Amino acid sequence: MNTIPLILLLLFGSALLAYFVGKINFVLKVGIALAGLLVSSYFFLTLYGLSEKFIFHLAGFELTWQINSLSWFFGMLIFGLGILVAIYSTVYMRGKERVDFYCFALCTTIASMFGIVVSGDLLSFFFFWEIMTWSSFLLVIYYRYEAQTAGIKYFVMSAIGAYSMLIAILMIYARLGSFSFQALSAGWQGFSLGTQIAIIILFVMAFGVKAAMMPLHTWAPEAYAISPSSFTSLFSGVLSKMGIYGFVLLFYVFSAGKLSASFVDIHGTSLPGYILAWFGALSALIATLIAIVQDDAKKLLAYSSVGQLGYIILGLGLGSSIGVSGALFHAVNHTIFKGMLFLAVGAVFYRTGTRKFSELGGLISRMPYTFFVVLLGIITIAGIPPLSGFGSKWLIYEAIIQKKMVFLAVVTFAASTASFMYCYRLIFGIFLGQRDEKYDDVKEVPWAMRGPMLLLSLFTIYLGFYPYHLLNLIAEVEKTVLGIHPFAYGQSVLFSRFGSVDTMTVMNVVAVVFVIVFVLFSLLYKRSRKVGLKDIHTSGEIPGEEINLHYAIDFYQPFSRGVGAVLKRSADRLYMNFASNMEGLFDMMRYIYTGNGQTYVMYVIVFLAFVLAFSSWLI
Amino acid sequence: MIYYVAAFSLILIGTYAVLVKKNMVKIVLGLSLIDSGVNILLISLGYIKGKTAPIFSTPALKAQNMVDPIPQALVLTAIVIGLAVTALALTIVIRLYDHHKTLDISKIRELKW
Amino acid sequence: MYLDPVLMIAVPLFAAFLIPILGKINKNIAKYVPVLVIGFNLYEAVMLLPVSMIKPVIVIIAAWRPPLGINLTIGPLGNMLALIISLVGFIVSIYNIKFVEEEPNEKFHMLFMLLVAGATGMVLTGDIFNLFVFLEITSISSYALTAFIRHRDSAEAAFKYLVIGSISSTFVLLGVALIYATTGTLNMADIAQKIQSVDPKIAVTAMILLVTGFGVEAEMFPLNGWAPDAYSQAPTPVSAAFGGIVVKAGMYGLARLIFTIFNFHGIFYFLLIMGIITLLIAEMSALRQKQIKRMLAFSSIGQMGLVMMALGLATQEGVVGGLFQMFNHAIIKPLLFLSAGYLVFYSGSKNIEDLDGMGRLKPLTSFFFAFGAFAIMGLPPFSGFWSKLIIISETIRNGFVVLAALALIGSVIEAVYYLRVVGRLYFKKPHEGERTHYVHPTAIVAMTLLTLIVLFVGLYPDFLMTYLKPAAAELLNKSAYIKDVLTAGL
Amino acid sequence: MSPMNIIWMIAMPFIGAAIGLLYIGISRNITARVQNRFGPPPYQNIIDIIKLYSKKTAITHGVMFHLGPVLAITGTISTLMFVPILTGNYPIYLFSFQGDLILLMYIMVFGCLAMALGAGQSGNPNSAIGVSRGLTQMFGYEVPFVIALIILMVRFDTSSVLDIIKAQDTVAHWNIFRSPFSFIAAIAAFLGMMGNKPFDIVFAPAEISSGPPSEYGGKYLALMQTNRGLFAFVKLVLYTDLFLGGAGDFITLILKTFALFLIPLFIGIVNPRFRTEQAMTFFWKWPTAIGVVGLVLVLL
Repeated sequence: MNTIPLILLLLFGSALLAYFVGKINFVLKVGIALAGLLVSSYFFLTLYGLSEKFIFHLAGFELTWQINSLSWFFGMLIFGLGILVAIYSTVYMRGKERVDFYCFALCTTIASMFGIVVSGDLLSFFFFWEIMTWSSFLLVIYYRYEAQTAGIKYFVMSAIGAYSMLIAILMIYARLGSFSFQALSAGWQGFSLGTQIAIIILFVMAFGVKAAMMPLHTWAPEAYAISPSSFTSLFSGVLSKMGIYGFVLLFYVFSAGKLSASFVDIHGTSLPGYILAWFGALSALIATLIAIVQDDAKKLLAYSSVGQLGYIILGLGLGSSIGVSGALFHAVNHTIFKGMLFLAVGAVFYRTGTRKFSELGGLISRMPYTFFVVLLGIITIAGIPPLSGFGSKWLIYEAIIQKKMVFLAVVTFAASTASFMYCYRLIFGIFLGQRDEKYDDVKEVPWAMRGPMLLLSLFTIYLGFYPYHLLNLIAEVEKTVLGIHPFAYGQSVLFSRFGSVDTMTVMNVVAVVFVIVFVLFSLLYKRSRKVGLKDIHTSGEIPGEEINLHYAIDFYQPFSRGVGAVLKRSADRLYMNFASNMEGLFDMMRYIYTGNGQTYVMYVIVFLAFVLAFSSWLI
Repeated sequence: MIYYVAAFSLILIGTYAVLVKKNMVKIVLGLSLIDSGVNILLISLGYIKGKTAPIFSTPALKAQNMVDPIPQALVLTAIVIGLAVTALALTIVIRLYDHHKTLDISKIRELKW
Repeated sequence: MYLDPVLMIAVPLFAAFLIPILGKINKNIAKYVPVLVIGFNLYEAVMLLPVSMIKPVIVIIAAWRPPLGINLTIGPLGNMLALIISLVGFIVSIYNIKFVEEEPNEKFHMLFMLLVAGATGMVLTGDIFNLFVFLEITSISSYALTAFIRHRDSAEAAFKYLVIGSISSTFVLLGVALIYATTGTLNMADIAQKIQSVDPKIAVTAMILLVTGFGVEAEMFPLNGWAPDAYSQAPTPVSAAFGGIVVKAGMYGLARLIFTIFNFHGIFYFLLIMGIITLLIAEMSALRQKQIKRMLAFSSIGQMGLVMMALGLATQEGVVGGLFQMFNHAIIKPLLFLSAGYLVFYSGSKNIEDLDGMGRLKPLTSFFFAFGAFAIMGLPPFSGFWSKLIIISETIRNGFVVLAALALIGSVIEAVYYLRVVGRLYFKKPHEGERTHYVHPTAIVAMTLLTLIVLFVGLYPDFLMTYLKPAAAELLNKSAYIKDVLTAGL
Repeated sequence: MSPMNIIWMIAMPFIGAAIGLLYIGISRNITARVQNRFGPPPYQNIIDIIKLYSKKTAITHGVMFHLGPVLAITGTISTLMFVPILTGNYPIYLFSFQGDLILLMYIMVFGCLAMALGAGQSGNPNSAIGVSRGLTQMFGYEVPFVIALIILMVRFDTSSVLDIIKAQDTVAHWNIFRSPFSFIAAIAAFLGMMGNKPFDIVFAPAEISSGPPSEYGGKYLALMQTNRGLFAFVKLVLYTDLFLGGAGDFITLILKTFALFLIPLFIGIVNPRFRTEQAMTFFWKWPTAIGVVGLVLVLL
């Protein structure tokens, strides 16, 4: 049997099984879900380097499922984080109600994402895309009482995106008579300019919603904040990548890199790519600014996710090998660090029951592992060497500057600097500062939750000094699927035409210096005396133990005053107003049905008379 | 010709009643009128002046001398149907009157929008 | 092996009038008669399917060959619809066993069987006057069923339905009269042959009269004033039957008229436009409905708008899509109505806001409702996905991108109001108060059957498509239809 | 790697810290003279630090409190390793072949962030406020700084610092003259980076009792002060490399860096302190505008 349908069958099967058998007890449902995932990921690993195809017919359409290096690349992210999330869930979800439902939706989501990446034609792509939408919607609404608006907003925006994609797909089908990617890339140049523009816009709508690209991001903060943390990490880490995958397909597979044939070039990038890059950069900047002033850790991470996805979109838009590699590298990084951070925030929530910075603080000594994970996570997210975040950001910046897109570069750098602010906010708000008395007994989370997080942090360290294998994979993708000539890289050295950076050296320098300084500093001088967090210098006043001086409310107040103009505007409010106005307008329609039987008869007669009057048009 | 005129005027009167009269009994009456109009129309379609009923009452009678029998069969059916509808309508009107104590259709609009 | 197809009409009719007598003997028998009888119909329809797919089965009654006698023409299309009708009828009658407790329940079963008999007759007959007669049987039993619950609102709804319905059937009769006057025949195939030579003005007038008449049953805007009231006030199984049976039969009449009998191309554009208008207005009206069944009624109208749009495309694929959508709607809408019926039953209120938290109290019924909602929104892998896909695909292929976009906007609105209800079911806190009702197993069987069909067709649409393709071909190829009917019995 | 290079690697942090601290000492003198008083001797800071190192008590608030200064100086030394210090005949390149300007921009932040983390664990709200201000201000000055660097990178079509130095072979080719807009923007950012008077909101002794380090004492404070001196030195060297054509020998290096050092000093002496948001938005006004002019010019 072909491996791809086998994997899909396994995943969907374990979803259903977990749901129905899982009614019996907890271990069974989580066990089934986990086992299904593990087995299917084993099969997935055997697919490495292969390019299989599975063609069949359904409802009169030819469907193709295929695996190539690109699908493998994204599949790797899905399974990697999927399994870790499943392990994490075994503890995180214990004791919660409707775990069977959760397992079902989780497995379905993972299965549908895998379905998306192995789709070799637009129809199955859309098919799985929709399954992904509703199954993730089910997880967004998992916490029933609070989640309704967020869930519906997510679903409606996804539906609008998906339907615009559907129109694009069917426009293509009407012209080519085939859904397959191959036919599309062969036939792309035959489309008129107007068609190309329409198709690109419609697809960008769909992918932009999933990738939470500004201004289509408004569902993301609420949906991320409300869904169970274990899923949120998958949501942000992998599900949003499906939008990125879509962008990759659109710009490099569908159009076969021939966009510049019909559009003008700006700085060596075709116009759609250039516009996309700007969208990405502005998403990065604005989302980052909004992230800074959040009080809810998950909302902060959600906006940060929007921002980081902006970088990826930016890299993809640039279109040069180094940009695309940077984007794909950053996609991997984003999966890792968003996975880590959401899991860590989930761990904090698991123990304390809150995600608000204003209520947390000083947990470092209570949850040291989680703190460590968050620490590595924020270093990665901020792109500070020597962790892996730097490598991908470096590539993206090099790509921008190589193309001399200076303003884009300024915006991107500014966004990156601003991200330091929310990074610090995240770690300070939760782990540093003074601790509230009620959290004195908080314990570290169990190993099943610690394990996935720590594993992810190992990855970011590893990729930080030795990205060679990943770059190989990316180069393979670029060569075989995207038709881009990969840029030069060494074992641990990244080259651009501009300059180079040796990640191994950076890591070594930092590590060696740190070890030397640490050893000298700790050994040469006397042991320090440890005092409590509340034993502080307060200008003569001695606050009691019970007074908490944690500075967490309105942490960046001067900042929010400074950029108030940006924060004041909200795309979300705009959409919601639009939606409620439209709803009011639609509501008028039902007054047609007056309730008077005679009126209805009148309609019938008038209709008849009207059609009779214009009957000559029907002939 | 007179049949056609009669038929159409019945239909129009019926339609007028259905559309304008507020009293539900009158509306039902209007429906019956429309029905009758259509029935007359059907009959007259098959009627050929000077021909006889389509019954082979005498052996000499030829098919050419008869009116078209089919419309009559149709009308028979239609009459039955019309009767059923009228009967049902009246029962519903009675029930409505029981509940609402009025026959004014414009006052019975609890289901709307 | 199938029996004489006439039995598909005769048996329910006969059984319908037998029920009151049986009811005198034993109250309980009456409940099970419909299941058996409609089960027989289902068996017949299934057995006929392979035969009619190859060549239409023409049943000649009393040895009068077409065009003279009355005949049944069971082509792929008629057979498919008969199958849909008997399937829905069967499942709803299973549900009826326990749900209809209100006296006099044997009359309910009688009327229900009349409804099924009438609708089956409509889709099987080859005679236009018979079409009218069966339409009337269907409508009259529908009026009566609407008024079945002794409540002021049911009577009101029934009266409105009755007035509109009988006016429209008068139009149908007028149209039939016009056709007979000009062509001198009532056999549909014969009419189709002879209508060519008729003055197009008269023909078009006849067509408009007939389209208006059938449009009322098919819920075309603005002829659908009865629908929201009747759906919302009728007993739940009847609402389901409206969605699954009556409307389907009406739509069949419409399709038969414009595809087979008449030969005007303008009507297809007209239908296309009416379809999209119907769809949009219905979806907009549904958005803020307060009563769940009324909302479902509007949704039903919207779905029929989509079907009309698909039929209006008048291409092979488009018609397949339309028929597919009819099938889906016939399966999913009863599922929604039946589960909503139980939800209403538990909460004791028809209002959506009183359904808060039912997902927690009644997980199974709520699950069925949510499942139906997801299916009718056209999400994969449920069956609604394929029909919507095919319809939209054909719309775009024929260059009506704007129409496709509008239809999809309708779908988005649909998603909003369905999710709101599902949201209430699952997110809100349940109201205080004790509820001691339980779902009866028969209802669960009925709903599970529907669910399984939805899932099966969604995962393997080809199964249905193989039967829908000849059905669509039958509509589009009128000369074959004429030939088949007129040469039957030779 | 030559032994000479290794020696420089070990020695350079100490030399750098000494020079930096000396500059800060001199700056105290100059400020004092302007205010018509006599300051402490220039080497006072070094003496202070030695005293602090030898203090017996050291109070810590936890792991991060302990690691903060260590990581901060790690970051600073790492930065130093990637900055070419001397070019000329006896060059001190350290690791600057293996990293470029973008690496420098990011690795410079490492130390700041580490210090912020350490300050965060002190539990003192003043520290947190200081950090909050510092990061806000950083977001402000990074904009002109980035613009300046982009101008240079695009202009010379390289992101390697060595290549940029190489391009400034004669005095006339110094970027201060060739790219004045870039220089102005960069200098504005430099004001913020050095944290001198109008921009000393982070430490603001009178408001938040010197902010982030307010809980630090003893060896921790000593390490932090060392870090401060070294970091000042690193930044000065980097600016020298970028705008003043680098330095061939130590004398030139000291002259150039000291000249650069004086700019924020003199501006600071005569100015009061900004509010935080003023400090942030200040950088987005004139410095950015001038930088944008430079960007447009470099594109043309």
